[in-house]
Amino acid sequence: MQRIGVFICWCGSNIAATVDVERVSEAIKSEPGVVFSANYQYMCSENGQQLLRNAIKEYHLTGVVVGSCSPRMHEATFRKAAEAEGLNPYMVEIANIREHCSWIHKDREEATEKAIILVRTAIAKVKLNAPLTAGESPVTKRALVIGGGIAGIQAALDIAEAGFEVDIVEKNPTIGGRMAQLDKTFPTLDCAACILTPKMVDCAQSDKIDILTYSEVEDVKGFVGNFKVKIRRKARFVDETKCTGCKICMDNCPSKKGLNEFNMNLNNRPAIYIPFAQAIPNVAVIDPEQCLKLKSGKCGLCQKKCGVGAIDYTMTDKIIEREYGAIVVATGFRPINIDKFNEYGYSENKDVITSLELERLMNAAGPTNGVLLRPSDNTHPKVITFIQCVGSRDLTDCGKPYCSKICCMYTAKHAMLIREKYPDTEVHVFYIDVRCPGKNYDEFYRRACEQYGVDYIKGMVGKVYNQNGKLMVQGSNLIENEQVTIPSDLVVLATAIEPEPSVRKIATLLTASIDTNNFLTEAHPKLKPVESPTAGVYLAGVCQGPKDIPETVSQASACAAKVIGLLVKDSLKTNPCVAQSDESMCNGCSQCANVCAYGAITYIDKEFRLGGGKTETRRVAYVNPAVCQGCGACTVTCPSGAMDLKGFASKQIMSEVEEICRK
Amino acid sequence: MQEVTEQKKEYVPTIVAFCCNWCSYAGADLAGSSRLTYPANVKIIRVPCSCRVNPMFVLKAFQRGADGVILCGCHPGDCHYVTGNYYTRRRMSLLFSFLNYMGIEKERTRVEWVSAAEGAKFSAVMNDFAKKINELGENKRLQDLRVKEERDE
Amino acid sequence: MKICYYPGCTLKTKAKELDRYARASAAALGVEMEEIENWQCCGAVYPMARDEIATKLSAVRALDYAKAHGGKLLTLCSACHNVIKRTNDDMANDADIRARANNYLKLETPYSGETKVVHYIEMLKNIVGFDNIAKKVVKPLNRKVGAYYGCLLLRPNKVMAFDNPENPTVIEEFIRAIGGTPVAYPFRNECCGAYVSLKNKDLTKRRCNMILESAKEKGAEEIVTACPLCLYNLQKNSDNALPVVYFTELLAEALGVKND
Amino acid sequence: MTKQNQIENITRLSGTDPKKCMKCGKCSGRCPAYKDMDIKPHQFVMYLEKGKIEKLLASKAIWNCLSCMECVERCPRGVAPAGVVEAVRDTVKRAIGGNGIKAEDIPPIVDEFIPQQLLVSAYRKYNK
Repeated sequence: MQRIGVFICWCGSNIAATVDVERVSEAIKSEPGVVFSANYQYMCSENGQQLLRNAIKEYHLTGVVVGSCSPRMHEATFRKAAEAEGLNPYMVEIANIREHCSWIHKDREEATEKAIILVRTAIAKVKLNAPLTAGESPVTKRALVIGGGIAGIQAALDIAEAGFEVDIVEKNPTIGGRMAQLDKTFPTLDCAACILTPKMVDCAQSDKIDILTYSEVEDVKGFVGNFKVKIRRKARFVDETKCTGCKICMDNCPSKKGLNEFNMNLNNRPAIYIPFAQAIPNVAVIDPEQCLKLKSGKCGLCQKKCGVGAIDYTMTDKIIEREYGAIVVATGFRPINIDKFNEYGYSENKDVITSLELERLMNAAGPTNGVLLRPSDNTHPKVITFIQCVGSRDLTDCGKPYCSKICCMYTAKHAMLIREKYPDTEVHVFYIDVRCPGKNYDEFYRRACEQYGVDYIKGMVGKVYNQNGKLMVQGSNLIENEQVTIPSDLVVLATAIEPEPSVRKIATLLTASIDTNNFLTEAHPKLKPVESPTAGVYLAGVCQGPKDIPETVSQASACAAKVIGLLVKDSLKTNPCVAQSDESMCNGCSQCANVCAYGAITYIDKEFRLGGGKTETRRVAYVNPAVCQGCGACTVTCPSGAMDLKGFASKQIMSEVEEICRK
Repeated sequence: MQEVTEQKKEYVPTIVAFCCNWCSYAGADLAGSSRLTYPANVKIIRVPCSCRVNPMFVLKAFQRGADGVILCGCHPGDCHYVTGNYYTRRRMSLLFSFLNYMGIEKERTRVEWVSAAEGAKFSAVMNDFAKKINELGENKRLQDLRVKEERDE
Repeated sequence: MKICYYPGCTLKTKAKELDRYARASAAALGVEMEEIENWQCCGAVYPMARDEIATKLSAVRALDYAKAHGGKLLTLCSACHNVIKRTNDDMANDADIRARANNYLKLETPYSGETKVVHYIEMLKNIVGFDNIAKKVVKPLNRKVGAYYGCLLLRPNKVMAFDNPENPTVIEEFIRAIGGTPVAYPFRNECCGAYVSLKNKDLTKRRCNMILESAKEKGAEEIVTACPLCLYNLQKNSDNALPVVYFTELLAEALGVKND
Repeated sequence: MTKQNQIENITRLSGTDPKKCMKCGKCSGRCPAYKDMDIKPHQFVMYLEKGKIEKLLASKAIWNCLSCMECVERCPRGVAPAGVVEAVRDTVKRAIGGNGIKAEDIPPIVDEFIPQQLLVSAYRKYNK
């Protein structure tokens, strides 16, 4: 027999002014199952809670209804109080008679009647409540960071700083990512390498961080706190533990015609190489597509020259398996392919380059040692024209519909650096809008115009063509309402950025959702910007949306804070309001698994006794309570009615409906 | 005096509103704290996600004599559970057209997207919906007469 | 092999050579161009306004004829190709235009874009094959030729799908196949001034001079085109920086059938 | 026809949605007839969006547009400025006395080489 206690809160005058609390208490007394009904000025106060606890003890209550403010406010308070008195916290229900009643109705009679119905509805529900216990799952105190760019580096450093072990998995031979390719950074113009490489070294020196370069995530199993991850360590053909980074192999390699990816293919590198001087780890790698020994068996020079015997041509890919409590995705971006934007003549003219190529041409460690020379003839360009929004905000099938966010600022940076270093250079910028929101950002752009004399032209370029050795840039000057043609020596395209395509596979492995532009989706656009909808997976950097370095670093640190908050726990309390399948009714149809956004539902073969010693094995749904988030999508999809949601069971909601309709 | 009593007895429709915990229930709370009124015959049931609403619940409401049923969820793309509200949209548009076929007018059922920040919208939606239901009057199409008799007794 | 052929008005009068060399070359390449019956003028320009139906009907008639006679319709003049191909796209993909055009025509079976419209150059590339043409060349060109595409073959690319509209290469491939050296120049896909030459000769002249000078600067000795109007403008509304001929003339020359 | 009807009619004929324009000016950056366009391609879209069609109906540009489709090909937002120009030209020439070329003006400019294609296309473009 149910023994329900009902407590009506006055909330000072917030409720009591419009709702006749006395009448509500009185009306409820006669409800079947109610053994105690009272009202009190402030139920959430110490005394109010004591009243509740005393009643539980005295009347041996099996269920409690509090008519008060929104459950979003004090449900947890009253559940805790009940628990302290030995009542299962999930036997407490709230009737929201403040936000949903007293505050919005003026007529006392009407409001009182509604309050009575709302309390009766809560009673109807609580009668069907079952005690629930939050499960516990252990936490593996180690984090995985996928991607070794600035986002991954920052997240790893912060997690390591808190004392947790963290692995960085990077698919390239070195960490550093895109930031390592940049020359200077906006809006302060400090050199990218100067601020990045110390962080890279910190990663290498940390005893908590394990850097797995030239490696890719192959498989992910498990759930928050308990991920099991397979990592492919690609064959490097150089023993990381032996190589000293002396570069003798590079000097001796006869196959020197490989395209230097780090320099955006603007120059060549040998088949055995270290991507750049400050690479971490400072260990060579052999490009198997280019190496003569690996391709034809002839050569082997590097092995002969290596003083420490680090070269091993027989090396193969290895799969390692590790366990993690949390995962940070920081896979970064790449510039889009602009071959289809033929109006800018990128593929026909060597002197039409992308902004990232310009970064390398301006970089002291780049192919021209930092001297700005145009690729076609290695001369100083005297007139440089920048074109913004190449592929951004473009709905055609060549471009991207979104704003890439960083281009306005880096174009201003490039324009300024060029004018600073080569004051005799004329710099033009075609733009649609200059978008520089951010601290000191618009000021930075204005400096380009006002102090550095960069010519900003509002309008888009229609065509770039070669005439008498000049690149003719023909476009609109919308302010002047003129079509202008600027004979230029170098044209720089502010190319749109897109998520690194490998993110697709990672999203699938993690059941992290991805949007139509391949950006990973955050759990909530405002309130959960670094969480993936998959518990235990966090997002940092451009994989989640276009952003610049300061934003990326902030997001990476935010991820780290979330990871630390998770790893610091010995076990995780799981939300007990999760789906559960009645195995005797489940027909194993897989519909529930199809709608589950979290991959919480798997199928197991279960043996059922049929009587007479016979058994039958059937495939039935199993909901992993640690992964289920409790949305209930599966409960409605289930054709046999086997799936139900604890705490929001079909019977409970039906009884609420009935109670509301009872007149 | 007589007249006033008559008016009081005028039919007051019953409206059931299912609100998802993350957006619309919070939107309703905001409507409350902003003191934005809507009729008292709207009663809210809290569900974790609009996709928790089984068509059975809607049918049950009409069987028990509800005159209008409204579902509120997060805006498409903003669902706390990623895709829940898409299921709601699909399921309910199917259910509502079935109900319409059975004579439960389309205006008696509705799905609305109300975010946690849209208290004003919540109130406006409920006012509008209640007005429409008032105009339509009592729904008798799916009502279980046995239930009605029990009640009248 | 036989293929339905739509010549168009100009090829029967001022652009007879375009047609003649095309037929002679096709015969040498083993293709029989079968002129369709009772064709009417395509209208020379594709009417863009959404309510233009009657002006598209002659194209639909030709397309419907070809549908029943092999399913392909060969075009030669760029303008005819543009009008017929775009009208065909409307008939295939625009339910409103399709319904209204069919209401006018009262065909036994309504036409809905089944015919494949093939330009002569597309035929050379995809049906005959440039490598097969190269094998049949008896008199290689041995000169530098600039291809002039103009607008009509290339745009709108979504419908025409002829070649990359910014950096087309198919006529260059053709020139290479017949032993010439193609010269790519930036204005090969820009408008010659088209019909505006009747109203604003000055505009056309500026356009044509720009095109020819650009080709000359890049080293072309000669320009080829597939369009009688482009040829007329480039020849008669310019300062004649370079000679302009139809591409079929060069083909016939290379195949040794120019005087057939 | 009221002005509002005319705006709606031009929008319908053009087959394009002027609100999609993000005002980048790429169309006008490429237009080969730019110097002869008193109203520029991007302005055609803008004036239609704002309902200022008087300027369009009185423009010389409608007779100088080459229908070369460069602007349509390059628009990053799927707007067709040439479609608007054609819709305005059609609106003008369908009105009484709106023809862009008179029959009696033709013979003097015809030379022996002029292809039919030119006469037909000019007539189609300029006259009812």
